[in-house]
Amino acid sequence: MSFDIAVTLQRGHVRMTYEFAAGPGLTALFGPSGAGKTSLLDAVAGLVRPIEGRIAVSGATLFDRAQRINLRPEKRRCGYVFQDLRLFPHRCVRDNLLFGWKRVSPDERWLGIDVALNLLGIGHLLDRMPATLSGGEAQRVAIGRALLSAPRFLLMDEPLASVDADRREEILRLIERIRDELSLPILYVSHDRAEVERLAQQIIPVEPAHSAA
Amino acid sequence: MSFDIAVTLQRGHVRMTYEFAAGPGLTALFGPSGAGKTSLLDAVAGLVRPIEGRIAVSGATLFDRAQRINLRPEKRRCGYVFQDLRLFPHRCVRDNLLFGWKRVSPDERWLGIDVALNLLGIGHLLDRMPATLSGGEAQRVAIGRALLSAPRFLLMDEPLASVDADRREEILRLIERIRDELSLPILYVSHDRAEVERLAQQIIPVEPAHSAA
Amino acid sequence: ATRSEDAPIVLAAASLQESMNAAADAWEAKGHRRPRISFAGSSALARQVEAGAPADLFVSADEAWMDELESKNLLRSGTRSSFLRNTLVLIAPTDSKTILAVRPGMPLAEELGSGRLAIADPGGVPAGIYAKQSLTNLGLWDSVRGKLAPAENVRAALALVSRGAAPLGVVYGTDAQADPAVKVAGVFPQTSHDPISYPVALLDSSRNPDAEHFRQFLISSEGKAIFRRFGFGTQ
Amino acid sequence: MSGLSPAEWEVLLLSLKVSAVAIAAALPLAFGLAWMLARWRFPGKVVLDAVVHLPLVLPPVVTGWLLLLTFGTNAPMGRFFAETIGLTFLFRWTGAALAAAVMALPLMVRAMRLSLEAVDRRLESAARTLGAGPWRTFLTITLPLALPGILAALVLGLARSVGEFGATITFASNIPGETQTLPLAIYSALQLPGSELQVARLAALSVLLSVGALVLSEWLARRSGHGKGRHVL
Amino acid sequence: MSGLSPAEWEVLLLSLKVSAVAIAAALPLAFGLAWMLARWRFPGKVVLDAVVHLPLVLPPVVTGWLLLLTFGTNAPMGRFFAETIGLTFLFRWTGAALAAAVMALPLMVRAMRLSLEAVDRRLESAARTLGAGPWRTFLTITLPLALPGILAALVLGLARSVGEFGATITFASNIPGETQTLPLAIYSALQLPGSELQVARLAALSVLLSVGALVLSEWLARRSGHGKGRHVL
Ligand SMILES: Nc1ncnc2c1ncn2[C@@H]1O[C@H](COP(=O)(O)OP(=O)(O)OP(=O)(O)O)[C@@H](O)[C@H]1O
Ligand SMILES: Nc1ncnc2c1ncn2[C@@H]1O[C@H](COP(=O)(O)OP(=O)(O)OP(=O)(O)O)[C@@H](O)[C@H]1O
Ligand SMILES: [Mg+2]
Ligand SMILES: [Mg+2]
Repeated sequence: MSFDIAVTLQRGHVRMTYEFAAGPGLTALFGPSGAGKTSLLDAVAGLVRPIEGRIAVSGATLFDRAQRINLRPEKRRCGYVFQDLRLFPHRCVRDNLLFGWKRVSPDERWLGIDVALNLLGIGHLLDRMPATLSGGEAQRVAIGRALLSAPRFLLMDEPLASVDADRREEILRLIERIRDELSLPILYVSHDRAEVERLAQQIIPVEPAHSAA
Repeated sequence: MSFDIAVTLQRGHVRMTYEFAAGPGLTALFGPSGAGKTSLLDAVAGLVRPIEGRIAVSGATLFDRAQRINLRPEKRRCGYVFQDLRLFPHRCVRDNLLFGWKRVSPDERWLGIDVALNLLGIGHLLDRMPATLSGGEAQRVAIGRALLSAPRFLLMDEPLASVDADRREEILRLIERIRDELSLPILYVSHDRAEVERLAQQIIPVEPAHSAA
Repeated sequence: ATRSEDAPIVLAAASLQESMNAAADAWEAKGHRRPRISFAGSSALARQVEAGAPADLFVSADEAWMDELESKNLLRSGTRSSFLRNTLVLIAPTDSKTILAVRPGMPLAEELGSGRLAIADPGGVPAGIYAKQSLTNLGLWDSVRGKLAPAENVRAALALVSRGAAPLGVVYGTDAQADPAVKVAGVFPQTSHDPISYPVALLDSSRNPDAEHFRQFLISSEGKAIFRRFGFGTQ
Repeated sequence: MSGLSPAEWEVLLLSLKVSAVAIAAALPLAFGLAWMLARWRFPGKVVLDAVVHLPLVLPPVVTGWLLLLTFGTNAPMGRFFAETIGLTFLFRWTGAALAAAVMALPLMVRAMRLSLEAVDRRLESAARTLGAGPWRTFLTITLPLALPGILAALVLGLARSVGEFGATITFASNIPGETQTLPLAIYSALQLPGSELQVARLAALSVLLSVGALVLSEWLARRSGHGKGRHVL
Repeated sequence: MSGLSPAEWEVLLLSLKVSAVAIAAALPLAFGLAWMLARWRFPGKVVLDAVVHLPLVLPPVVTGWLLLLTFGTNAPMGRFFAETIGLTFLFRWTGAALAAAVMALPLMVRAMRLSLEAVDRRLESAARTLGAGPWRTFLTITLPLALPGILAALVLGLARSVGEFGATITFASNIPGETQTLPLAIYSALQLPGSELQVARLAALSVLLSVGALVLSEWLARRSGHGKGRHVL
């Protein structure tokens, strides 16, 4: 199983439960706004601590409350494209892209910098500061940063929301190649039905959360 | 003419020129990422000062360098849904929604609060702080805030980027009603071809910017 | 009671705090308004007078600042007089065994050992200037100049000795008398330094009739007797 | 520690009055300066910055002396205030307040400047498009977002003014009931041998006063608590 | 103003040394305290906060006395330092540096705390997912983002330590060449009538020293300039 998840999360007064086991390939999370998709990705990345349950990716347990396992985020090796991007504002685009890249050994890397710059069309932005980027430019840098950190699985939260059609097509093809050639497990959130249907091996519906008593 | 625009903008080393006159209804700006769509909306809202040219909306001149006219943003009465949302982080959702609403006289308002809450599905969020909202929730609050300020024209920068399909349909219908029943001029940015084709009376292509010498 | 706003304002050197308060109490006991007294360093008080502060009487710890004010015509002529005298003593903590006859060649540096001699700052504070003068005249200055602990004022020097931070110190006789934690280990000869005198004068800007009366009380034999209780000499 | 003597009460209340007036007067001035330093660009900005820091750099006694030269009865500024609004400083509690305000100013300016520089200007422009003029935007967006710095300025300024000694005794003198604030009373007590208990009591009062201000500011900060929420990790 | 006399040079260099050592020593401690106050929750946090503010609230002379009682030759802390690392403070320049550091501490803690509290924690979590451990994240994300506060702390701390007088003269005494920093030299000069010129020269030196620090910090701030960019309005 690429993702083996059975957890309960608490956010504010809302409690959310997820339970699914996904096979290889790309797994799409599909559900209305506020259902808890981002919360789940945060939990898989190790940024939110579930109150209950177990998370395993490609057979490795990342979290298991019963066994008191809770891998630190930096040990999970996920490539997380945040819904709110989170580019480092004090570092230029180049430094943002290389932040994760510098922290893995060369033989683990599976994406070349030049290939990434080319496919994402951000080669001309390297010296710019994030605050000066347009919405789509920033989003592509965020994708590049996550991919270049040579992750073992991907968490993508609406990564193409403000990317234009031509570029979107190229990036979709890149994601398909990552999925097929590297067989990296991918957890993918999108509101675009067509996108999801094209990419996903499995679609996991996320039900709206209910207020805990 | 609802939008009568002929301006040149400078951003960093990039210079962008726009020239079009749009009839009534919704005008979509369509172009690749980084072409300058957001920059144009900023200029129409009065947040970026063009280095040259003229901007008029519904016959009223907002900016004219030759005539030294440059209306302050607060006098332009635009309803701007920002690409980066810009909710006020220190105020709850209710205060965000009412920020503009409180500043117009009651007879100018054209959208009831209850209607807005209902259509946008944000009635249950009123007491929450923006930092606790999900991506789509925040986006809907940003739309509500702009609409409730009773603007005379709308600037919408990918307002539906992270809104789910059902809600999107409802909001699209609301925009159509605003466009048709109130005949408010709307300048609309989206990367979704289908959305644009459904909404727009006119599509203005925005060409990628070129570096100024 | 009378409104204290109308009471004269007396500027007095900080080292006079106990004695001047006692004098003011005595004055009040005689049915007068108690003057309001500001205790601070003589230099600060004199500068306040120069800036036009609405004070009535100035009692300085040295003649230099009084001279300065007189040269600027800020004193009421004929009201200046030096009415108090003090002595300079060597002190040690009460439990110390040191007793020294203060004379040329006395083994001051040896007594200090690795400790320091607490004095008021010889760079400007009157008690420190007198101490330097004495030690120089006694030929001891060079042997102790590297072993000094100059303090902000004479009372701070006193405290350094009474808390054991310094084994010896040079202060006024009145200071030594005030602190039971120190004892007088030696007295500097009057001839080794300029006379230590405290001048008083009415300020030219004074409009308060009580001020002149209080000044006369201070220099009267009744007033001087109060100061003698605190160890001052009078003249 | 037993109850306070009347003399101690007098000193405490005077200190409170002096500090409160000093900070109330310094706050708008400090904010104005912080605003200029954070938001404006003008020639001589470094000079202004340096002047604001002066009371911090100079020994307090020198600051007191400079105040004496500036606000003395015969000095131009002193005469100006006396003649226009009948306000004199020398030997008056107003002088102690002026000294405390001047000494607290640099701390207050820095804290507020730090917060003002961190305010996201994009939020201000959003408020403008929603019909708020510059002034309204300032009141509803900038000011509340800079609140942490303003509260820090209040606490620092109050603490500094409660502890102010050197400039006060030099400028306003040490007159009981008029300019003898807590630090000056402590100084007077320190002049007397064997006054440790008295000094300790007065010092404890200073500390209590400032802890009060501290707790108040933490409470205000929490109450307005920007609801950062959604903290991850 | 003509060149400096050898005595003035000595005072200036000593002041520089004392301030530099004081701030270098205080910086990590102040940062640690700022971190605890900004990031941790623990019982007695208000107490720690109050203790940090103490040197600001108490008159400097009292702080000097407390230092004397704590770090004096016979005091436990004083003996501890003397016996373990051979470091003594009383009447030594190290004592002047200790006094300056203690007096500067509250200002430094506040400035750094203000900036630390403003750091967006979501950026730290992003760094974690990219493989940076807590320490690396701190160095590459938190620290640079808190830089404005750290620079402000440096400037405030340096200015405050250059101006420190009361605690220093009480604790370390006024020994030329050993503990006589600029403010102490100024104090000595101020005691004598007609010393205005000498005072002015020394005060000007203090100001120059601090302006230097100020300009340096502004330059550092600009160089690291977070590239806020895209300012609208
Ligand atoms: N600190 C909080 N306090 C209260 N509720 C919270 C908090 N944080 C998140 N929530 C709620 O948790 C729910 C799940 O949020 P999440 O961001 O996971 O949604 P999502 O599925 O990603 O939505 P979207 O598609 O809009 O991004 C939402 O209803 C959100 O309002
Ligand atoms: N401060 C700046 N310095 C340099 N270039 C800038 C700056 N601000 C904006 N730009 C550039 O201006 C161009 C136009 O940006 P704009 O945000 O208007 O694009 P956009 O059409 O909205 O793109 P998107 O669809 O990605 O949001 C982009 O190439 C952007 O990189
Ligand atoms: Mg989400
Ligand atoms: Mg854009």
